Amino acid sequence: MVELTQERAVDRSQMQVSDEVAIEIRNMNKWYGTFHVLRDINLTVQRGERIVICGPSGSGKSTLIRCINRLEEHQAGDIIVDGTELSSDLKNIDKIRSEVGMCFQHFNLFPHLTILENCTLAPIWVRNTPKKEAEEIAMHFLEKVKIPDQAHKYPGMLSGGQQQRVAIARSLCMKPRIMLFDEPTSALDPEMIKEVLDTMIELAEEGMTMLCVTHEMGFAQAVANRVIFMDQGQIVEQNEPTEFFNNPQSERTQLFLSQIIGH
Amino acid sequence: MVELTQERAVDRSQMQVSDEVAIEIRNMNKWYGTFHVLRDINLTVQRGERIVICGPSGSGKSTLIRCINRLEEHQAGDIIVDGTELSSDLKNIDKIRSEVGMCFQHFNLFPHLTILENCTLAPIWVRNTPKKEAEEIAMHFLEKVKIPDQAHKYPGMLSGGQQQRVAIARSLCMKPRIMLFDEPTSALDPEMIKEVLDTMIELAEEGMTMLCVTHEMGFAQAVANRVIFMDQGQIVEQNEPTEFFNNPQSERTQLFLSQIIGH
Amino acid sequence: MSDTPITYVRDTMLPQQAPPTSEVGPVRWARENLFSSPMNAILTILSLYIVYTVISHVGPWLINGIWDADSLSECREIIAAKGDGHHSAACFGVITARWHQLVFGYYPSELYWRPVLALLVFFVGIAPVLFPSLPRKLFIVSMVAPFLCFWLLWGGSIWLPISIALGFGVGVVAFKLLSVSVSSLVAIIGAILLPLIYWLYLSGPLAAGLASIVPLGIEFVPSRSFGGFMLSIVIGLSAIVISLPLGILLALGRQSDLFIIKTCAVVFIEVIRGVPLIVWLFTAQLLLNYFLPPGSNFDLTLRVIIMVTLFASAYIAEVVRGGLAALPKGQYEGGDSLGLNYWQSMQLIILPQALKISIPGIVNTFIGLFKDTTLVVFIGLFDPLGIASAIRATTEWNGIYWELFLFIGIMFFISCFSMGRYSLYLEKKLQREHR
Amino acid sequence: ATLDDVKARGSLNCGVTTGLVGFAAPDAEGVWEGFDVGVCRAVAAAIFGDPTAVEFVPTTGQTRFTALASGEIDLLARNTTWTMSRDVDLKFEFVGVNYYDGQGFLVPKALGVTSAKELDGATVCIQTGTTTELNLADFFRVNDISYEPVPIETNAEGQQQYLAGACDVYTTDASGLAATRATFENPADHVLLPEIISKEPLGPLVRHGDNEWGDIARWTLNALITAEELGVTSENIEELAATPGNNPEVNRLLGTEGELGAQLGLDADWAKNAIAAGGNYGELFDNNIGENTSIGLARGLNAQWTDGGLIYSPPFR
Amino acid sequence: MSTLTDPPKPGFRLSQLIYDTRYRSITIQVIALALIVAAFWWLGNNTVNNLNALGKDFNFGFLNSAAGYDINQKLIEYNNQMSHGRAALVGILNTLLVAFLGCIAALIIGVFVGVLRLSKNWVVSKLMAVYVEGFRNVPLLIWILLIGAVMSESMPQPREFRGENATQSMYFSDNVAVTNRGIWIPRIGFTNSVSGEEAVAPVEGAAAVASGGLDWLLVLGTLGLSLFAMRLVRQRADRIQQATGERPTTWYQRLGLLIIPVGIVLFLLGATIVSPYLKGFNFTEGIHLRNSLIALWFALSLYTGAFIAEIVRAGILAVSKGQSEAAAALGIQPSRTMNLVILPQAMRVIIPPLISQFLNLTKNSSLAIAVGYMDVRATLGGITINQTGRELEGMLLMGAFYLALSLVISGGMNYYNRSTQLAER
Ligand SMILES: Nc1ncnc2c1ncn2[C@@H]1O[C@H](COP(=O)(O)OP(=O)(O)OP(=O)(O)O)[C@@H](O)[C@H]1O
Ligand SMILES: Nc1ncnc2c1ncn2[C@@H]1O[C@H](COP(=O)(O)OP(=O)(O)OP(=O)(O)O)[C@@H](O)[C@H]1O
Ligand SMILES: [Mg+2]
Ligand SMILES: [Mg+2]
Repeated sequence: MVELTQERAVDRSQMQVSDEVAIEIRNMNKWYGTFHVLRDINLTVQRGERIVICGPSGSGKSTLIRCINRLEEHQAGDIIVDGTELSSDLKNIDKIRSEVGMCFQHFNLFPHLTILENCTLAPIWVRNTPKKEAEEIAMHFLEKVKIPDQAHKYPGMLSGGQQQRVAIARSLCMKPRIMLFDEPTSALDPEMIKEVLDTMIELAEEGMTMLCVTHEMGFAQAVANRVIFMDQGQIVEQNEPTEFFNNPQSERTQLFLSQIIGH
Repeated sequence: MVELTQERAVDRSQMQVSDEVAIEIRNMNKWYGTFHVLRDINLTVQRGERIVICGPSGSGKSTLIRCINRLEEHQAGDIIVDGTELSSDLKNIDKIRSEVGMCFQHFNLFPHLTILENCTLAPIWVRNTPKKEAEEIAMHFLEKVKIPDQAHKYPGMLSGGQQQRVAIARSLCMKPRIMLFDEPTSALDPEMIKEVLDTMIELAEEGMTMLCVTHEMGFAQAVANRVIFMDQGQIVEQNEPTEFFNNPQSERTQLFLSQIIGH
Repeated sequence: MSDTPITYVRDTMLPQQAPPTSEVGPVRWARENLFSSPMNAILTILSLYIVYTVISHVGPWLINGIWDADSLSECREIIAAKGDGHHSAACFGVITARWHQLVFGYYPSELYWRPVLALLVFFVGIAPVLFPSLPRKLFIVSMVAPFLCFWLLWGGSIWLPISIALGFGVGVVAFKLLSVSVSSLVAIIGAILLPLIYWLYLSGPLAAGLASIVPLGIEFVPSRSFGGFMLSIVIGLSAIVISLPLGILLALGRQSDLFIIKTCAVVFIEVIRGVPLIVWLFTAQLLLNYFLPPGSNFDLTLRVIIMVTLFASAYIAEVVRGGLAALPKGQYEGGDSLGLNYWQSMQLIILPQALKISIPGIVNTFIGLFKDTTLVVFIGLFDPLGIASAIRATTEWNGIYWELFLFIGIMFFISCFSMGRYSLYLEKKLQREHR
Repeated sequence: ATLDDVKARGSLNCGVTTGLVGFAAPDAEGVWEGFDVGVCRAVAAAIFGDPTAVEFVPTTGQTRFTALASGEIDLLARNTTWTMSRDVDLKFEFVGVNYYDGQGFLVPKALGVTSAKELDGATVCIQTGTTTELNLADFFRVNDISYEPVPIETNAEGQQQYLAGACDVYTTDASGLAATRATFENPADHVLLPEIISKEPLGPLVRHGDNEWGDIARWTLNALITAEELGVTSENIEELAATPGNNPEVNRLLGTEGELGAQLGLDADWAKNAIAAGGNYGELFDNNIGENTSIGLARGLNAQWTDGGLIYSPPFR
Repeated sequence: MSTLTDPPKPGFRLSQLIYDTRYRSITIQVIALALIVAAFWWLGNNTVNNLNALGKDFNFGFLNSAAGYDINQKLIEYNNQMSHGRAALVGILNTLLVAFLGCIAALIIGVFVGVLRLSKNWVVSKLMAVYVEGFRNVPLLIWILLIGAVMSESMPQPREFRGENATQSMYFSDNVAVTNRGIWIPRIGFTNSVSGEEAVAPVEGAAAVASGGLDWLLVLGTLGLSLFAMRLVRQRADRIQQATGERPTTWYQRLGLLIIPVGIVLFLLGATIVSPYLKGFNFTEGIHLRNSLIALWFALSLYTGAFIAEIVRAGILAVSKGQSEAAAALGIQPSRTMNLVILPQAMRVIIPPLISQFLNLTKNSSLAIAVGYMDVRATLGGITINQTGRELEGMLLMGAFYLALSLVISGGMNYYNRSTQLAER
């Protein structure tokens, strides 16, 4: 863990955090049926901040992330993304979704489209970008994730790590101002994890606002401004990474960290 | 290319190697369609010898092993196992298969039979052993691989390492004089690899003739009399383990070993 | 805000809370499920309207149904006496009066216990196949069941089914002896030929001889007396049971490396599946006698069973082929490396697994077949529809229509639906086990 | 030979319809009854002395000939028209006529049609696989009027279609029409048109080539007819047989005189059994389709020749 | 290293026919072949003997003799003086017609129901489930009979349209008559016919189109050109979208292209709508869709539609939820998600079982007999066999027809299937 930090240390001074608020969540509550998954969540994310969320399985991390771009509906409280409040208003949802990119654990690439088509689909149909331009943008981001030569292959022909990088490029093609990651590396083999984390670190260096659910503590130490620990649908502790890992306050956090590091 | 020595390792005194020839392969060639997989293989295995075969993927290791018990047919040259020549004669094939046990990478246990039934199947139906006797033999070998208490479970309930040990026991129940292993540990988690290797080492100590495709170099060093390196369907180098690892002669071997050990 | 400390520690954990009222209860349910969008609301109202129309038309007719009338005219009188409209009541009297025919056809009523018992025997016989947890000894029942059912249904001398069963014994013994003494190939040929010779030349005289020495038997019932659902079930079940081994052989043939055998299997399967069942039934009715030696002449029901069996075996073959294909190649190699020969590895390793995977498909084939047995009405057999026509041809019930179809339809629905659920359950279970 | 097969089997396989009221239909117990059934029973009785020694094989219009040709049935008694091509080309042998029929038309009274010639453009229900299709085509072609055929499979189906008004006219043999009309809720609302557009001599038939068997069927039918002519009924037959009277033909018929039974290869009392089974021709007619039944057919053409009808049997001598 | 690169030819040793794996397979095949040949010889021999015994021969001459019976629905010219072969052809075309119509309707029903069954709307999805289970679990024959009966029992008879105080009236201002003998709809007649005489509507027969149908050829030709032009417009829209990202609105152009040229041609030809009217017993003029066709068509497509609905549902469910979530996360609207993401993937799962359903429908159309629809089973396999006594020849021809049809459909669909599958990998 320590080793990772040193290896991939990032010059944090280059990543500015502005005063502008990117995401604001106030007293948000969510139920699945009668099960209370998210309880009274309060969270403010500044533009340019990089937040890592961790916590035991079932603690509601994914649900929180998914509420932010309205893949799930919340039932109480407010979520304001880039100044737009998330409500059932369809227009707001569309607006927010095109501001917020998301990467899933299982990539969810469209298997019937080539890599390039995967990347240009949304720009063409949502943003009405001319196809040519969309392809240029796509190639740009595919270069960024270092797989421009795979552009005309189908997802099934790529390794997991490559697929996840395509998924990141696909989100980036929509030029989102915020990126959400839900355990982007947990379905990957160790060698591939590195590829993907490198891409994410690069993104972080460019000042992208990021919320990332992950258990890669090396990554958290390397790039996060803040680490949030969730348990039972609540935010139990948040702190800047060094503090968080070296000096956890809550008992639960300590327990959790001891397990993670032991492993 | 290096001239090959038929010398046997002498430093492992408790494992005797007799002068009797167990397997003899002469100028063997094999094609898949028009693709020449095995080219001019010459190999003599003494009874009691323990041979490890390694080489890059696709170099024909599995194919060689599988030719020895006629899971694949060879098209030129001779394979003589225990004095019986492998030809298309069914009687010879049956005879050889009951002399030669085989363990696969994916165990290939029969999921609809219990562990005990897996082990007694072949003795009962091929050797016409009475069921009771077959079960006694099976229990004996299951004890040897240290899972007698799992005898009445189904393969699906066992861990990978346990399954591989059952597969070994199943082969042993036919009292083979030669055992072939095709990457027996490569589908296993690290902890389980050890269990299986231990079992194999034990077998080796009892003087079983063994041919084993594996990349576990520790195992090779510990028990092999000879290590054979294959590339592009040919035997490129063979030597006793210490020499092989410390002082590889061929360039290809050196390249290969550097990758393996780096990993 | 970047100056404010980002450190935050929760000291008290919040308890679970009940969701807001708008999130539970019927209101939410209706909002989410019925009126979540204008489009949805329209659909809901439209659907409710359809349901209302159907119920308002059919409901009274059903509810006012007359159950105790011996003829259509009597029924009409009762309806007229009630003073309701003309067509607003069903005459279910036909079902109370003739249900036994719809179920058993013209089987002698004092012998109804025999088909019922045969069905029970069948279920007991099939139980060990469907529920592997049962003791394996029950397989003996499975082997005896077909012959017992045959005897119970048709009756006659008990020696006939016994002497036919002996043929299988001959086959097994021949196989055992020959495979030990000669080769397995010869053994298989022997195991096929010897029973055939036995059945053709020996079993008949043997049965007759035994019957004349020890005349044991029950009353013979000709297949022409079979009818109604019993006929459908007899045709469907015997076709499925007999077609299973045939289908397995065809599937193995289709997977075979041997060109001629593979070609034959493929041609057979494709020809059978390419032509409608009704054409095959007419073939059984019109042509089968042409293909058999002059003078040989057997029962139409039997001919239909043969034809339907061949038809089913092509479909079963495809189902079993799917099961075989689902097995990893390693299973075949595992068998080979232990020195098992082809038939041994098939019997001990491949087929037990492939058949288990195929059971839902087999059940589905059976459902299709069971429904298709209604087609035998076109060649003059009394399946439920045939019985319905016969009932309508009698003076009492001439002119009745809907009630019979409704009854037959519901009976089919109940049996097919429950079998369908069963196969669905099996599929789910298999999926769970194969994870 | 067929007779030997039948005797060995112990029962007669007789092809009948799948159900036509009055002619052949199984009752609630599955016992077949009807006019055609009577012929089958008479033949069985003639052979075995037992009118129940019959297996009734229901056949459709489409399957009947194959069933007979293939030997599945020994005798087809299923209101089948005797035509030349059936006799010669299909290779069957009609053993006589048990009902003289003709193709007629049934129309609702409300249509106001009085003649078949007025049926231009009408929709006509016909049973497929019968001579009626061909007759119908000929009739309309000759009269140069058009029609729309609606083919149907069974009589029950045709009745339902006709009553629902899916066709204006139902055409089949007049006897069948009468039988069908009789079961309507309001028979009076429907009329049979006066035209009979074809000759339909209906009779039992057997395969070509086995003349002995054909003789048995033929003379059994003739025995029934002669019995009526001679006044032998199921009631007085026992008496007549026990005490031979002075009418030699009756005596020959009942086997008390002569060797007629032996010539056929049957018992001497074969005809007695046949007549006793369901009565003579007239009795069969009256009990199954006659005016006192719900079918209510008049004898008409089917009266004895002595009464001005066509029913005529060659003499027993 | 060896330079041997060609596999050597195996040598034959005849002594090992049973034990040698290579020759053993030949032995087995030879035995199998011998058995099969013997079986066929036996069957053929029996057939010859039986035919001899019956005094029948085996020839197809009967196809040329006059049929003598009438067929109500015919797509080509036919009357009772024509040959049995012609009657068989009429039947074949009728089979193809109902199979074709049935496949289309079943597909539409299936897709609708399959999608609706996944609807969040409880009532709708339950209603669809009732439909699907009801049709799947009751024999098709019963449905055909029931639907046929419903149509003949519940719809008005033509005579109810007659007279001063008729109880029924036609729909759409006396243009469409719905009766229990079928539905009459107007046809288009031409007063300025190019060929001089007035043409007949196309549904009654391709023959009619060929004989008096120069006008129709003209109309259809124009329609074809319009469709082509519409495609050009669409392609242009595609190009513009690719270039600028904005898609121009073209529906009014395309609508215009579709309607105006055909309209002009129709006007020039003096097209008039000829409505059906009651004459004598039945309606005349117009196009008559017979009840037998409608009932069979409905029953087949409702029955098969229930199966297709399940296939469609399974296909859509097989596309993981992650796919629609990913599309949503990219901001793609739900309506587009179906087209762009879900359906293309579901298609691969759907098409193979869909083919076999189409095959089933085609084969099931042989139940036409139950409603009196004159398909090939009813003409060649029914009346013809019955009138001529040529069971063997007739059944053989009919079997060959169905077999060929099945092979063609499944062959074509498999080809299509393979080509779509290839594009993906
Ligand atoms: N669609 C759903 N319906 C009902 N309960 C759900 C649903 N999705 C998730 N849950 C429950 O909500 C809780 C939180 O789920 P969530 O997926 O957010 O956890 P997580 O922290 O992401 O866990 P993991 O690390 O395993 O991904 C879990 O208890 C889960 O069982
Ligand atoms: N059934 C087959 N048909 C055609 N080619 C095959 C077949 N099986 C293997 N091959 C080819 O033969 C070559 C040797 O395969 P083999 O499995 O023996 O390699 P290997 O040394 O065992 O590799 P690995 O370490 O990946 O198991 C490979 O190039 C492979 O692609
Ligand atoms: Mg999660
Ligand atoms: Mg290998």
